[in-house]
Amino acid sequence: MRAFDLYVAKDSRDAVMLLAKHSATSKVKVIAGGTDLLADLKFSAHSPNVVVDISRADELKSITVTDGGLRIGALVTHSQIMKSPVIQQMFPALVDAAHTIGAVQTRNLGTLGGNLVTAVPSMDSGPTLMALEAIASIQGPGGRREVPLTDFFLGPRKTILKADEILAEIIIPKQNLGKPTHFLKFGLRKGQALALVNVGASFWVDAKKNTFVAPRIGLGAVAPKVIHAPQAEAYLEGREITPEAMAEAGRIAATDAKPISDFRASAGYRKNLVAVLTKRALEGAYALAQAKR
Amino acid sequence: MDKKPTVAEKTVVQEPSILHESVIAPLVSYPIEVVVPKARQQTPAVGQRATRLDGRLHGLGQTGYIDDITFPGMLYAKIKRAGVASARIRSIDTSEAEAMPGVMAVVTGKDVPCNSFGPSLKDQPVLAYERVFHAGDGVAAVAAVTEQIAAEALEKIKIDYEVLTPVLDPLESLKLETPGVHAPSANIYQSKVIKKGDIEKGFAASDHIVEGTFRTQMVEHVPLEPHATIAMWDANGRVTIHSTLGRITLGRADVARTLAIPISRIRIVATIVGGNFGGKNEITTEPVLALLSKKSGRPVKSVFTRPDEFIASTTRHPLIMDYKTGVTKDGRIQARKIRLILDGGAYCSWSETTLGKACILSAGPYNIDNLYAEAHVVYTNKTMTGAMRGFGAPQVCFAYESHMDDIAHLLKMDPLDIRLINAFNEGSLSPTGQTLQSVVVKESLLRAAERFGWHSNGKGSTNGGTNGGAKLLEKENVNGNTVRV
Amino acid sequence: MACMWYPIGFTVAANPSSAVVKMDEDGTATLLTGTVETGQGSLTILAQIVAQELGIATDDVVVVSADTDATPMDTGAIASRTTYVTGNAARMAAEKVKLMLFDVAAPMLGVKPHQLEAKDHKIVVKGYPQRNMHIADVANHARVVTGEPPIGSASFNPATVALDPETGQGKPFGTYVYATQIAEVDVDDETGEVEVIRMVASHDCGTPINPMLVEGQVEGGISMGVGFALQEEILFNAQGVQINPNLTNYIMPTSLDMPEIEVDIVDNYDPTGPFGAKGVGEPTLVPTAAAILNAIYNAVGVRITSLPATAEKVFNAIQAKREAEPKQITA
Amino acid sequence: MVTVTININGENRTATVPPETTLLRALRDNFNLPGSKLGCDVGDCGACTVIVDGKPINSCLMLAAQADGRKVLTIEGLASMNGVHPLQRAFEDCASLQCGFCGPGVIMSAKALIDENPDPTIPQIRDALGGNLCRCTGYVKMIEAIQIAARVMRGETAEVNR
Repeated sequence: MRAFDLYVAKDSRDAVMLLAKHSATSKVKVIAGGTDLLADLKFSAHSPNVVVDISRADELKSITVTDGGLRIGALVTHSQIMKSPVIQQMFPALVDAAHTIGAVQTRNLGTLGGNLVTAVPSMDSGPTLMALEAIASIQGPGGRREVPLTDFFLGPRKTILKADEILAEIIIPKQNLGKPTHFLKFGLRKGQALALVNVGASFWVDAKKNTFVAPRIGLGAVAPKVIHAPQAEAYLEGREITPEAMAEAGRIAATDAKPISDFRASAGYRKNLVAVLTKRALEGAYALAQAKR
Repeated sequence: MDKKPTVAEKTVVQEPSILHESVIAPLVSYPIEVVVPKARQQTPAVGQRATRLDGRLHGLGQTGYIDDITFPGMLYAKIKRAGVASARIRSIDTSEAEAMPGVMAVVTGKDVPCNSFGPSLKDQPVLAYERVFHAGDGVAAVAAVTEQIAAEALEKIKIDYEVLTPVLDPLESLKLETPGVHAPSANIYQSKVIKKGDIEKGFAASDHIVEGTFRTQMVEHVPLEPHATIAMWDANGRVTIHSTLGRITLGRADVARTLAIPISRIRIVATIVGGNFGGKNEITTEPVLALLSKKSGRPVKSVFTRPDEFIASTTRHPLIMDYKTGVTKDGRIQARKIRLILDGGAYCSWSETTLGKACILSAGPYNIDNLYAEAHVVYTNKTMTGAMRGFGAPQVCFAYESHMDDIAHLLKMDPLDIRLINAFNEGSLSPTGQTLQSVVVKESLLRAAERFGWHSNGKGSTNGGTNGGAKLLEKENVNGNTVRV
Repeated sequence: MACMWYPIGFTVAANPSSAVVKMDEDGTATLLTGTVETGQGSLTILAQIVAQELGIATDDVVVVSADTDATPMDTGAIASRTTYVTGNAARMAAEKVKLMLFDVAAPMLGVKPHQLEAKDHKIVVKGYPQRNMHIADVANHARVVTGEPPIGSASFNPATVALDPETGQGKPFGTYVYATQIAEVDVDDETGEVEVIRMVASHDCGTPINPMLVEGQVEGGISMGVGFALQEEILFNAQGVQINPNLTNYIMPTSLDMPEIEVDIVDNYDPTGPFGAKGVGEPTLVPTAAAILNAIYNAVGVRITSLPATAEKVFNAIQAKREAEPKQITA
Repeated sequence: MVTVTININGENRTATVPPETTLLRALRDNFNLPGSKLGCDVGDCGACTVIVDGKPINSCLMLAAQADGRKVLTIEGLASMNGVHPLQRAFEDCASLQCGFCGPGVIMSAKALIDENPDPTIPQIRDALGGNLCRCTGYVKMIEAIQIAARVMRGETAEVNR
């Protein structure tokens, strides 16, 4: 690894100040869990001159339910998500998504914020949060701003974060608390797998009519960034919940997906996985909805 | 800086309790309990489930691997890899790297007294010079006071390549018009043939002819411990090399050849090796490190990075395997014809052994009176292939056993039965005409079938697969939730 | 299901091993060997072989290995040869020590040397177990009284006959081992994902010198075989440069990818091996991929002819089969 | 350069290192604790696993500076002068390690698992070892040893020996 200067931020305000100070003159990177950053820097000839360590900003490490919804601090680790009673109860899909990230060691280090900020299209926390219409709360020198996750990602490894901003919190809005959601991932093996495709599906059930209400589908690894499946969502809205409808939504989601072919899988195979995983994720969310009734 | 206490002052100001903790407490616990497990103390010794000699040290983290050894003044070496699969080297300029503070020695191919080695063909350079044959070829090496400086120095080495079109497909390589990898000789660098009986007569006597082509991929050994070496010269002109080599006696001869010094001037010490699987069976960086140590006058260590491990060590041979078998309707094999093409990568390495074993074993553990097997290994500009657990056997077993099930399927026979009908017996003649002893193929088939419950589905035919269909694959997680992967 | 055969040692080429065994005056022994412990447990096996020959326990044997200044020639940890070739050399070297002990003990026990045997830490008159001396007493006597410290060296090279270059006929190897593995798999026919649920492995290694280490070899070989069958592949770009040279993108089995494994050791004895032993290192991986691929065929009726059988390959084959058989009712 | 004080195996230790130094490098090079291994340096193999504040992590993916003020347990701190840890004993008795290079990391992962869950199921053990690659053993005898050690630590059996 190349040499760099390290500054330790005491809290998120300090972090933003350090970023503002150094980003004008240096190439700056933020380190939290380090699982992505350090792995990237080890064999890279390009290196930041300055690294700002935000891992000690303890105010970004809590999971709380407020009037605004469920707030997850950006420094909450994947292990913390898995063990959070609130999340286990409200969103087992988030627990499942966290569980598929890396392995125990990386889940203990890696943070939700880090997973999102890295903006790799195959990120495992993205699809479920997308399906839950999560909002990114961003800390800048002037304070906080909130941006829907849909607008947070710009492309592979690109987000709207400015040089002097950090992701502070993820907010799942109040209206979606407890919304039945299911996450599925397909990788090349079971342990420590990168997603070929991952899917988060979420909807409310109109109990009288047994129809889909506010269906949302998040897809990972099938576009330059985590995306929604708008056509599949539109197809399901208000439709009666049947296995055929879920299968058809899967097929439509496959047309929403714009995957590439690479050495891990072909685009065509990824589209098939989108269809199968979307169908199964909808089934999983429906099973959860029924179990909750 | 004026506040920095001297060692004496430091000792005076420290609290006795801190002194006790930080100075007297051991860094590492060496348990005084030395219970010897029973199986180690019993006679007769053979057949005991004796614990390993190194088992306790492994568990305590006390096994010393090469990277755990340091010597005073030791330098760290890094090797620059070509990064192009086929090229002519027009020039190598190491001056900028040599000028870097902390860089103590730089070597290239021209510094190697005898720049070739290999277990059978001596076609592999210690460091590529004039010609690059695969992207993992080492082109220059640096020894520096830290690994970081060595890595940065590599980037300062300027190499001018005339990039050539690589030969990557073994079937292309087979064709004569393809430019030779190691010109001017042909790309087929070794062949083997086994002939027994008369295959044409055998095919004529068969009720069915079954054909199939099978292919396997290039695989890496992945020892958890990367290749590591430390070399150091002494004033008697002897070099001691600590190495992850799995075969030190022959490795020493190879090092002697490349350095052009007598074998008696070389000592090779291997510690416990952190995984071999065939990948650590020939020298790699040992001569380079010896040269860097000689040039710098210091001990020099190098440890492969994980990418080095993939691109610069040997791999498993990919094979293309054509099978043709004549069989009677009651399942007796009358004749078999086999052609194996081995992708040998850039250098021969252990291809001769792999070719030989693959060819000899390719017919399977079956009595086949009429057999023709041929095998050829060709050069390509890919990572060199070499020894790997099974020397071609896993590849040909995949082919002959897939082929065997295809034959059973065609004949509507139980795969177990067709194997039992054709399998070797005690005293069977192998494809090379060797009388086989202590043969237990049928016993192993029957015991495995019984243990597995091969006939338990009542159909008496196929088992070994259940169709999960559209069900969700589930794994239980720590919280008792279900994760669908 | 897949069965296999596999040879022990090099193909025709001489691949000798030498060994030195010495016994100290307390009846414990040291083995010097040029082979290298690369994880298989070969040094433990060699200690057990020396102990067996000398009638002492494994823990009584110290093994010094892998230093070209101190240890005798060995072809090394390659070709599944250590138990058979180095094991034979070690046994023969220990036998020389034993014969020296017999020479010393014979007059003391009033018998001829060939009437003695070494067992349970004693030199015993064959057929008369009560007539014995402790091996330490004999070893001590040899050193301090007769002045013949017990030490022995020996070399072994498997007997082979060169292959005829035209026909390939000859005797390339000293001996062979045999094995069968059977896989149970679960194939997801919508994604092509293959899960190996169970492997039964029945292996011949001649006499198992240490059954626990044999099991370890088989279990490890199967893990490498699972990777070979389903996951692992070094990939190149069009310029011939590897594109996945790291453990993130080169997919090998984790603990979560491994099936349950049942190991069965077939009773066997090879008269040319040390105490009937042959070897087991490499063969454990040989039939695994074939067994898994045949199980996939049994499960979903598709024959994958190129490794690795990735989920995508299996899925495409299932699709192609369905298209070829349009009347089949799909799941 | 940064000066870090880390509580390693119960002892406060201080070193001054370049900021880019990982915890793994610091343990091996500055604190002379080579038990944690470097197998890939990017968090894929788990050979560098140590326990930081009770949680297993890849020490190659944590800067030494990030460990400042924290409690680190390495394989060297697992045994005491009175004896080896039940996990170490069980791993020895079952021949759970072959080349041994992954061993320190595997045992630290297992230790963290049993601390949190004294009676783990086989799937839970597999999950806990999911970040520790092993090429030799197929993980089978590790899983067996972890079950035995857990039983010993629960006081259900005194003998690790089978």
